[in-house]
Amino acid sequence: MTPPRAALAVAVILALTACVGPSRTDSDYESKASNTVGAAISAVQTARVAVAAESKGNAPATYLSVILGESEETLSGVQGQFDSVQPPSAAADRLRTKVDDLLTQADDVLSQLRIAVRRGQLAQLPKIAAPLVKLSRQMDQLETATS
Amino acid sequence: MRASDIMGKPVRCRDGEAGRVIDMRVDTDTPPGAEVAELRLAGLVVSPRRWGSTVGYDRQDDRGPWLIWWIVHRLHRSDRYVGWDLVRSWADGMVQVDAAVGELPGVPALPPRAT
Amino acid sequence: MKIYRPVLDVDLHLLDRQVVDRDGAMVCKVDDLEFQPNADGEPVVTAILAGPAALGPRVGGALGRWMVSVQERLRPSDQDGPARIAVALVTEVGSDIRLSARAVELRTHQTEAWVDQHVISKLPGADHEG
Amino acid sequence: MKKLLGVTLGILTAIGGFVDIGDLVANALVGARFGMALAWVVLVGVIGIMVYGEMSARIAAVSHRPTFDLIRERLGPRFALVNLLASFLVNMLTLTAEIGGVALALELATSVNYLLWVPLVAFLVWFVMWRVKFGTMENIFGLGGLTLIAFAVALWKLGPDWGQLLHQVTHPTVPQGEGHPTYFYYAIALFGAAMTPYEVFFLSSGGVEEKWTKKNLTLARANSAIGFPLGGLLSLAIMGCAAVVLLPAGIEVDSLSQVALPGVVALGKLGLACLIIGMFCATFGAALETGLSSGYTIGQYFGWQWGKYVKPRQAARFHLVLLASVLAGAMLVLTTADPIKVTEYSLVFSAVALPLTYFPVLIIANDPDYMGDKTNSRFTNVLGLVYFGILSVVSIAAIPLMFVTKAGL
Repeated sequence: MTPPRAALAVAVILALTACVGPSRTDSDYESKASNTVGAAISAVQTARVAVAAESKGNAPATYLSVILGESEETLSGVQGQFDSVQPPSAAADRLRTKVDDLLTQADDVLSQLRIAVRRGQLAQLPKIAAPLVKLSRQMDQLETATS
Repeated sequence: MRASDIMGKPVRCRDGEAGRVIDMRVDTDTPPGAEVAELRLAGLVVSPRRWGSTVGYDRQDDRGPWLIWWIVHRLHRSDRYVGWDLVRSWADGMVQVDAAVGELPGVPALPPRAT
Repeated sequence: MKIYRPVLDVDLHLLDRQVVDRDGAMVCKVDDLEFQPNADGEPVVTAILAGPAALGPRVGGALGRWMVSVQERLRPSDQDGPARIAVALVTEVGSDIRLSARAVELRTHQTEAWVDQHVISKLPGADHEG
Repeated sequence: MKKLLGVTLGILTAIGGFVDIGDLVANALVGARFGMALAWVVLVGVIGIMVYGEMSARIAAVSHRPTFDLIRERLGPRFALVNLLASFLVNMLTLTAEIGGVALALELATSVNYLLWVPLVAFLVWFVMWRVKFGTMENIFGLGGLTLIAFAVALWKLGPDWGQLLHQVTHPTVPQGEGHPTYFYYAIALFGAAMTPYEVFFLSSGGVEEKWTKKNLTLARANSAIGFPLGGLLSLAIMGCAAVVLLPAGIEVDSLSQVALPGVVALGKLGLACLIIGMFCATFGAALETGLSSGYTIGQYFGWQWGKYVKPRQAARFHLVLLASVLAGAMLVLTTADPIKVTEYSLVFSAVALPLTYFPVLIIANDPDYMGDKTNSRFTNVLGLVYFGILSVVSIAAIPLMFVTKAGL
């Protein structure tokens, strides 16, 4: 019964190799963009829901700092992965700038949130998080456009 | 001699291979004169197939799950029993039997466990 | 010796069964069996063989050979081949195989004793009932 | 009265013990991606673990022989060794995931990075296996895991459209944007979470540890017959919470903090406290069970003295394996491999290894040599055989699906 062992090896490889590989065609690049934006949306929304819960006095600071820190990591992680992909055409270049622009803005907001929480300035959070509403809407549009 | 010297070894009859040894049957009675029982080698269970023998369904009466029992039985329906008295040698990883494949009887069913 | 059956099939009823000592402590598995001719020259089970040196050949392949060679390397120089448990010590052949001896008296206990002596006994609370 | 207490205690521990890092992650992840469209898998899985859990418990109670002991008798030393290697690796992967889970739970409570908790967690896991009595161990963490009921409370407090949720359960559809391969890949992960092999190793060895006899059979049956379904409901509650809060928000679960998020939204600080305690106990309990299982499987293959019912010095090799496994698990977590990813893989490989564990159980449960008059009823055999079919299909499909879906991407 070698399968389980072979499979285990495979899994390790899968786990180590990043899921975003090279891309040859525009459509391929687009689907990668769409995946990236999808992951980014998840991170942004996580932050929004967490902050909303806090503003109802529902979430302790320790928990917030963990979940916001993780969202930030996720976001910068997927952005880094996406940027490492070689855009195949001029159209792809434009898409790349669009995605990067959105992700950078969102990443910036998440960082501010994380900093504020760890400084204990919980009252500020809703104000800092405000731009996320617009950003996540734009991301949604971009995702639907690319998928 | 170890069990592993016989188990799994090919069985060569006068007219060719009868399969491999999938089990060794021992008598457990106390021989006249002796005061303790001895596990005396009585014969070999020989099969062209190995799969399913350790499951034990091939020599047992009807036992569930019926489907598995049925499959194992079909796999092992051509199993043969070789009385130890017929074994000429078990040298160099091969059991030589003093009989033709056709003469070998089927495997006697295992008597159930007494409690 | 309680056996409950007029005949046994070695692979079904003996090989790979758990061997248990007179107090119910686990001793080893029946890794192999030793046959020797009796007065009438018929092969009779004379001992249970245990340990890598007995299991290795049955596992076969590179792994099996490795097991045997490891045992060869680690065994005390005065011992050869696998550990033997004389069939005379067997009191019952059931869903496990019971001995009249105690586990610690048998050669099969060597590795256990070594690990206990060099690792486990050094840790605090090793005598504490789990 | 005392007996009644025993039953309740057993059931409660069964509920708490049912959920581990695998169930936490898989159910939340699936709920956030597919809503309740995979709830049926939990049902199938729970029935499966009930059927085979009952068999292995009965085998342990009647023949006093745990599962792996018999795997070698029925598969022979060679195949059983391959089985041992596979089972041990999968179990190691699960142990790693559980240790990571405990550390993550502590991070949620303290916001101290989980990696810093790993050494302490590893030590505690080892210490409990080394020192704490089997029964005590079972009860403490089983009962602690019960606080996960907060998920059920949270779902109720969120006041979802129950009719619509139920409709998703009864009329499962693959949501758009998700392919069928992904759907079935996660179905397999969920199934693996419900039927993880270590549960059987642990259940049967535990029966021997606690010196079960035929008398305990009714008790054992009651525990699994009531405890496992309730544990399944708990899993569904986790899935439901994710389906109600995370799915609409477009959140994909990739951390334990997100698993807890719906609880926080619905129940606030108190809810979070319960969830963290629950997650801690559930994963810690499972870390113990997988840790012990690694010792059980190896010890039972080679016929060593194993178990916590004797002094560690009398089961030296067994305790050496426990020590080594926990160390190895901790090391693996410290490689900073994402515990959530490790969990997902551990689930898929559990699914692959399922038949290796469950086939021998089915055979032995029918063998009068071991079971006397307590062999499987025809009903159990039909169920057992049907499930063996399912297990085999799942096992074969798991790896190809992992490739096709790039592990659920």
